Amino acid sequence: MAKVTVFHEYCKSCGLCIAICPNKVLEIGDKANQKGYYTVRTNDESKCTGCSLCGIMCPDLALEISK
Amino acid sequence: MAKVTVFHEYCKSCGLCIAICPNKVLEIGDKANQKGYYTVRTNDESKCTGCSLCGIMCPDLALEISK
Amino acid sequence: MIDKILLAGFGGQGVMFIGKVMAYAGMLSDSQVCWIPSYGPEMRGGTANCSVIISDEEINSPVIDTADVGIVLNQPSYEKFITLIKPGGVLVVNSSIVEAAASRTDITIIRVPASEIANDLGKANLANMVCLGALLSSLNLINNISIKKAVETIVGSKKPELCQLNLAAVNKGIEYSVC
Amino acid sequence: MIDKILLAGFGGQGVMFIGKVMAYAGMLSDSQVCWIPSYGPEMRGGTANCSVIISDEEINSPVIDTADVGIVLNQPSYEKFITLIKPGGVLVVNSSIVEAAASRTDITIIRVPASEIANDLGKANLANMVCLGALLSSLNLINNISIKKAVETIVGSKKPELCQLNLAAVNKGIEYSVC
Amino acid sequence: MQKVFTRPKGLTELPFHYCPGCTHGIIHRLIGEVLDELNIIEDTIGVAPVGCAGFSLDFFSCDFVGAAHGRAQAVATGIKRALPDKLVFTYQGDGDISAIGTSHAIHVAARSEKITSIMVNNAVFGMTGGQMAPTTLSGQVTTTSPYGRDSAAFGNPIDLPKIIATMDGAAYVAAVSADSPKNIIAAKKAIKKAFQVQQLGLGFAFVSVLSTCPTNWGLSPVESIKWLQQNMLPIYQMGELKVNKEVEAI
Amino acid sequence: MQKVFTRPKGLTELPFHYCPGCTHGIIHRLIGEVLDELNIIEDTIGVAPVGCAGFSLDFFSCDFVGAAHGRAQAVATGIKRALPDKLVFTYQGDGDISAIGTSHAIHVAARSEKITSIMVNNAVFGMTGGQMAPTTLSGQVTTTSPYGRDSAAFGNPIDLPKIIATMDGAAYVAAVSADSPKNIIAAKKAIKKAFQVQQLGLGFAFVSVLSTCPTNWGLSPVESIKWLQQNMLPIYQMGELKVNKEVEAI
Amino acid sequence: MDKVLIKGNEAIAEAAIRSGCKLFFGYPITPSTEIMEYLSKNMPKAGGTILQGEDEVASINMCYGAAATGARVMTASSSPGFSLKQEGLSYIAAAELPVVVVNVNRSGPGLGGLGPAQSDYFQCTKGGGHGDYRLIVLAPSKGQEMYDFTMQAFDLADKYRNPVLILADGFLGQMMEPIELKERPAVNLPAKDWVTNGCRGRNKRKIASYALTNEIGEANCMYWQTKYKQIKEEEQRWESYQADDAEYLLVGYGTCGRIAKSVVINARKHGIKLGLIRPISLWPFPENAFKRHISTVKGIVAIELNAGQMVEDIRLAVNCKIPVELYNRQGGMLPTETEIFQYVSQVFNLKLPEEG
Amino acid sequence: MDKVLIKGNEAIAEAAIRSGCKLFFGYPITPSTEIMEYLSKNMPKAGGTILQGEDEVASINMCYGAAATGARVMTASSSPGFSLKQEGLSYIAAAELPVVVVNVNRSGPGLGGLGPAQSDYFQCTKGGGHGDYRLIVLAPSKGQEMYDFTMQAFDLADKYRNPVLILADGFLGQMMEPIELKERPAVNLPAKDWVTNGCRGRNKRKIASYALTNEIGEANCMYWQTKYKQIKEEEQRWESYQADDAEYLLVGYGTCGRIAKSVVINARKHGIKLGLIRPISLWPFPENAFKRHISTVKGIVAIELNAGQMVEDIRLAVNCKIPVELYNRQGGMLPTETEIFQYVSQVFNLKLPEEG
Ligand SMILES: Cc1ncc(C[n+]2csc(CCOP(=O)(O)OP(=O)(O)O)c2C)c(N)n1
Ligand SMILES: Cc1ncc(C[n+]2csc(CCOP(=O)(O)OP(=O)(O)O)c2C)c(N)n1
Ligand code: SF4
Ligand code: SF4
Ligand code: SF4
Ligand code: SF4
Repeated sequence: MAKVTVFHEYCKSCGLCIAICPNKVLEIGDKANQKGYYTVRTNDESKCTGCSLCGIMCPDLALEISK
Repeated sequence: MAKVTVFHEYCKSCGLCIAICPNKVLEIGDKANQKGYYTVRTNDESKCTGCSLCGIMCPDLALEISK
Repeated sequence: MIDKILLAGFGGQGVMFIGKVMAYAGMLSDSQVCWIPSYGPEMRGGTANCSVIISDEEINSPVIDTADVGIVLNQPSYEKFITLIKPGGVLVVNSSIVEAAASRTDITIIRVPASEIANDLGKANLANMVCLGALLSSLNLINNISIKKAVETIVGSKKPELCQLNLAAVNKGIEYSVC
Repeated sequence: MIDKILLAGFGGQGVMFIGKVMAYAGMLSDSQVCWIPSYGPEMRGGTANCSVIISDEEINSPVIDTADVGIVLNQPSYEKFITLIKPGGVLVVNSSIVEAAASRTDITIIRVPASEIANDLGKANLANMVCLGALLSSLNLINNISIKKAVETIVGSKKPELCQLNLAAVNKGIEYSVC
Repeated sequence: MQKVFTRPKGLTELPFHYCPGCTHGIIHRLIGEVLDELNIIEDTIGVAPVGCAGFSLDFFSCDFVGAAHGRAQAVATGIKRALPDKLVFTYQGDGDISAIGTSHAIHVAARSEKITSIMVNNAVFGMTGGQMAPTTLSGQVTTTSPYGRDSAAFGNPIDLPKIIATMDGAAYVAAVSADSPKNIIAAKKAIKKAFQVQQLGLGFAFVSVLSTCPTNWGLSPVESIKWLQQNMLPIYQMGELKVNKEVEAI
Repeated sequence: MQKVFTRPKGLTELPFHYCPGCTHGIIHRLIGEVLDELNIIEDTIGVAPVGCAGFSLDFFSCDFVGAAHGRAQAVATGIKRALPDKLVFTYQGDGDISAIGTSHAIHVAARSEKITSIMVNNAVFGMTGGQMAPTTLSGQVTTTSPYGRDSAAFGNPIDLPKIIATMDGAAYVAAVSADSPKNIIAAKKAIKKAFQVQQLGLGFAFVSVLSTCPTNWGLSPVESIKWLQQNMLPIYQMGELKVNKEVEAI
Repeated sequence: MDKVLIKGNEAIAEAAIRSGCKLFFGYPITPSTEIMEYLSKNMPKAGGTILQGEDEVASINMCYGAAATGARVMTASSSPGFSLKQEGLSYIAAAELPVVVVNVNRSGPGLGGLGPAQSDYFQCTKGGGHGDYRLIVLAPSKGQEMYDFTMQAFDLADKYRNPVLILADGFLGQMMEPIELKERPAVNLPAKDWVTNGCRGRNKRKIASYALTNEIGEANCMYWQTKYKQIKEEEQRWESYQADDAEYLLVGYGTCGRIAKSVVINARKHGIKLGLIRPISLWPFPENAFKRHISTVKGIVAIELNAGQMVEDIRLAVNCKIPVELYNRQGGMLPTETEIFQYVSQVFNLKLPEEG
Repeated sequence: MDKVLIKGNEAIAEAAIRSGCKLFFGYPITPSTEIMEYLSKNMPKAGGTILQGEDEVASINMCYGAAATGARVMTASSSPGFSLKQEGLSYIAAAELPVVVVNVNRSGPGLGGLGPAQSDYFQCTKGGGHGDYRLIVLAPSKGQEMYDFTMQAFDLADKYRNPVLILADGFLGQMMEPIELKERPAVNLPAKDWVTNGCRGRNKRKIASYALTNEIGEANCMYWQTKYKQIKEEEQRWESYQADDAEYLLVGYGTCGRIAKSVVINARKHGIKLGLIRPISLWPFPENAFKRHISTVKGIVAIELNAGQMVEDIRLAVNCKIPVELYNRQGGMLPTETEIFQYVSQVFNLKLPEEG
């Protein structure tokens, strides 16, 4: 069982994590951060395997993965 | 029968022609030109075959060869 | 007579574009105009803003310390620019994404749900034109006729249908203007 | 008291060197000195010349328009520099390779077969030192003692025998000097 | 539960100022991780270019110097010659190093300066708004090649790593890409090796990383990744282009 | 009896100002002959460097422009872009083109400028009195490498033709030498081809010629030739390093 | 004739094309890049050639080469890039080649910022490169002048065989104003009988900038100085506004000039006898503009976007006979009318006008 | 202490070594090359590093890097090469890095000639690069000063965190004079607590020269100006000779300064009250040297090896209250005492002294 944490103020809503996640764990949320970006959120955390692909692709270190 | 002509004012007495001539036709003379260089002269013209090697090596176009 | 206009929002919201439309409208009605973008490294994915001056006399100083009117399309811009509107001035706010706390009472704040309206028109990125419409009646030197000419010269030539859409958005906006 | 000295010849004839020797000689006898080379693109296989000033007062202007004395080691230099010697001055000429037409009567021209003498000494390139010797008695602030010191400091340390040769050449030259 | 992926110490807490989806950020992270893993944060001086990475001075935890446009490698040379025992690296855009910086790139390799250079190749001048770079692909539209880069007039893109690899002084040259997890992991390996080469004083180490510029390419971040894969990867020679003997030993 | 060897029309009557035995003069003659034989004297604009050849403007019979040190190829680019139908060549020392001029050398090749460049490599900065050049051999003594060039500190000599040959835009690259009749005849062939490549608009053409500098090498002219043969010929890759398809057709 | 609404940078580019400029060599740098971007689109259509050099040094030397053939050529940059062109400019001036150069001044030194500045005044007017040479320097203050002065620049360059510089700032470059696209004025210029374009049917020519001897060197310098003297006499340019009866003068060029004009208008409303002299040619500096005011004017305020550079030339122009004060902003900031007005009233203690 | 007979360029090099200069980055150019050649021989022995860059641009930026570590570093060049360093110098000044730079002025513009000249005065004193920055500029007039001023230059650079320029000419560089190899003076300098040498045991540091906003940009500029103001107050340097009772003044620096001294001595012999002010710091220009003479002196002649550059600063320094004439030579030529003397007598029509 794994967990992905989103640091919302770092996220720029680029979607690279969403595109790479093999398990469709992530999606664009409906809340904008200070900078006005609608940041990602997890839809169903239970699906996360902790493979960290999203973190590897995230250009802004907005994701932290734990296992 | 061939002939090598020396343009004395062009010669700088560098000796490259003397070194290359297969027939030892050329030598440093005892007259200095305007610039003060002791220019080359032919010792025994009859030995010149007109091979033009001296002309090819001369950096200052001081030699003209006829055949 | 002179109109000093401030325009601000996100890159991509078409802030520079409405600025250009207004400047053109002014020019086509033989006013003096000048359009001043802000530029710089902040550009990198940041907010975009520009100012437009329309005047019936030669425009000498193009430096705007305070503006007569303005349009803000997003929250950061709202907070940054509300202070720069002259007392008695007008500020059009895209209320779809800006929560405009009534922080000033000495200026008229026009709240327009521009994004919704634009979506209804079928083109989300027309919010800027809607706001432009809402501001029109507060301007001295341009009106919906000159704006029509401007839009036609800038967009029209290339794509007439897009031109219609833009003008439709403007007209929607006009419904919100202070009369 | 001041000695303004012009030295000229071919690159390779050791013109700069005798200039340095004289400057050193002056310095070692606590005079003010300065050594000025000519430099430039003409360098490319052209003539070399320099000037030396030796003075018992501070040397302010180092610019030599006319010199008190000079040494010329080749024909072009002779023609170029004979005009630059003050009336009453002295010019040493390497008569082995310079045909010095007596073009001036208001200066003393010392003709020294320097190349021959140098060859006799077994080192062709000592002609410069021979000429230096010939000039010595015409100088106010240096003499063969200070020259000896100078040669020893410059050459000596490294090769004593070469030093002896140089001084021998100087002494040969002295025989030609005007007394 | 423990963290399996998190921010490396090599980076400060400051959020990047890059555009959304710009892979400059990924490359920053890789360098940050390497500084961290080799435990050289306190012994390293970085040199920033002029370009979008011009403000990277604040993003890394080590000392940093901002160079003039194209001069990062000359500045790095000065630092390294003054502090031979420290580690010095440059972080430069393709424009910075392969346009105005060309002669420094060549001579740093020729002299085998003991520094590490990272080139971020996004095929455009990003900072200035997307003009043509020497690395711009044939036919690619930029603001200074509005009709597509015309190779007849402007030549074909320069493959700098390929050129540098031909030079004696280059101990290690690698061309990698930041487009996919697989390639990003390979990129990290190359960058790490490039720092180790310097630690061992083996010579000049150079890593070029293909990167995106969504803003100036006019594509979404996800489309940009695809564009890089479809258009840049085939053109640029990839992999370790030069690994001299001592380096193989690593 | 008729002349079998004489001064080509491509040269003016002015005697060269070079030092005795300097092979700059031989290379001048070869170019003069080529201008003559291709009958292009009136259609050619030459660009002189800063260096001992800085005054070569007066030696050739064609129009000539004097560039700043290292900029000859940029100047030539400007001329060629303005007059695409004329022939433009640069004559540059190794210092001029491979030190301060490096980035122009690389980018002229990258853009495949339709010009011809001749590099005269004498392994030193001649004009300024014999300082180290990027081409100076390892261990070679110069006024700025008084203890011999230390490769550890200054790197190995740059072989510019080798680098240029790796680039697409270079249509023809040859490395020749002015040390012997045989090599001089080969040099002439290469130079001639380099001009023909331009006549046919096939791309950038580059010829490097090994040359002597008796004055700064501190050797007699004859010794200098030997030194070049013994020390430079073995180090620098010689021959036609790049002959692209269209060029082979010539 | 109808107008187009374009950026000042674009106005320069369009004017170049219409002036018959056939080649442009440049390297992008904010805030001048639009010039190159505009030309990349439109120069080819006009049968011209545009080439992005590997850097500014390459670009300026490409201009040197193109100008040597007699073609009209231009380059453009901003402060740091302009610094890199200094050696090339010195060579171009020495070889007497007509090249038009644009410097869209941003704030320095170093990387600095992108905001408008006038901090390159000395560099542009006194020679940022080595040796005694001069660029003719024109300073536009609005979009239309960016266009007009560019056209004049090409003619001046050809007339005097001298590089001509358009010195603008980021603000003028980025701002859009309506521009009337005038046709190129008819002027007759000396024949270019010096160009190196192949010696078919004539003697060979050379273009160079060296002096083999100091004597030749001095002769060259003296020749250049006579040329510069002539330019000084013939090409001083400025705008005077309300200066005739002025007791106080504002002096500012470019953006400062137009802001200052607003101040003058406002001051006059308050009955203050303020006037404006706006230098247009920064070199030659318009000394003649000041002559007639020396006896009548009580004080001058120079308005500059730098630490105070032109102020020296003003003092020399008025022979130090009038106090010359400085009001300046730096680092990309612009002064407002109000600021300037307040400074003027305070420094010459005029009674502050009542509001409105 | 005994002396050595070396060239002025070698004196600079030796002084650098003895000042603890640990790095030199340069590129050969006549007439400054002996500096690099001397250091190539002797720097390594002294435990220093010398590196020949690929060009002047590389060299000056290598200096930027080395200075950022806190090491003492120098570069040297001559006019065309100095022009190429302008961008780098602007960055160095903006980053406030202590670097010592030597410009052995040769005649320009363009390739020009190798003769002595002062034609880079404006470039060196008013900023040849972009932006408002200043170099501290010292002008030696003899071999010993080449040595002494170089030592002072390193201390000034460290004291003010500012680049310092030694401005000489080809004549001073090539001439040999006896030099006393003094030891480095003991001065206490501010700690270099700003250097980027690895952040072991402290917070990370950065050295840069950009301003993210115009407001920051202006703040930076104002800070630099206060520093320059302080330098202006504290570092004006000059030599006065026979100036106190002088009716006429010669003003010249470097080679001109020493020639002018001869003229003064000669003039005094003829009873003419001529004096000399020899500026040593060209920036800051020694305005203070002139203050006390303004009321007493009738006329000034500036002696320059250019078309007349410093003459502007003299006029400003005397507030245009004294006529300032110019006697100049150009292109590598030097004036003789006689020339100058004649010019002075003629321009101020003093009765010409009888021969002898
Ligand atoms: C001397 C100089 N010339 C030009 C510029 C303008 N400039 C800044 S960054 C840049 C190129 C940026 O492109 P790149 O190096 O590829 O980096 P990127 O922004 O794409 O990451 C240019 C041309 C400058 N700052 N200085
Ligand atoms: C900008 C600049 N830097 C340096 C110089 C000095 N300089 C003149 S020629 C030259 C190098 C000459 O060497 P090379 O190019 O090999 O030609 P060579 O004289 O050996 O034929 C140098 C460094 C200069 N004139 N301009
Ligand atoms: S760790 Fe893997 S599974 Fe979890 S969210 Fe990221 S990509 Fe998806
Ligand atoms: S990759 Fe990072 S920045 Fe992009 S959307 Fe995902 S979390 Fe946000
Ligand atoms: S402009 Fe391009 S390179 Fe620069 S930050 Fe934005 S996306 Fe990245
Ligand atoms: S210095 Fe060397 S290269 Fe120059 S002319 Fe003399 S021998 Fe030839």
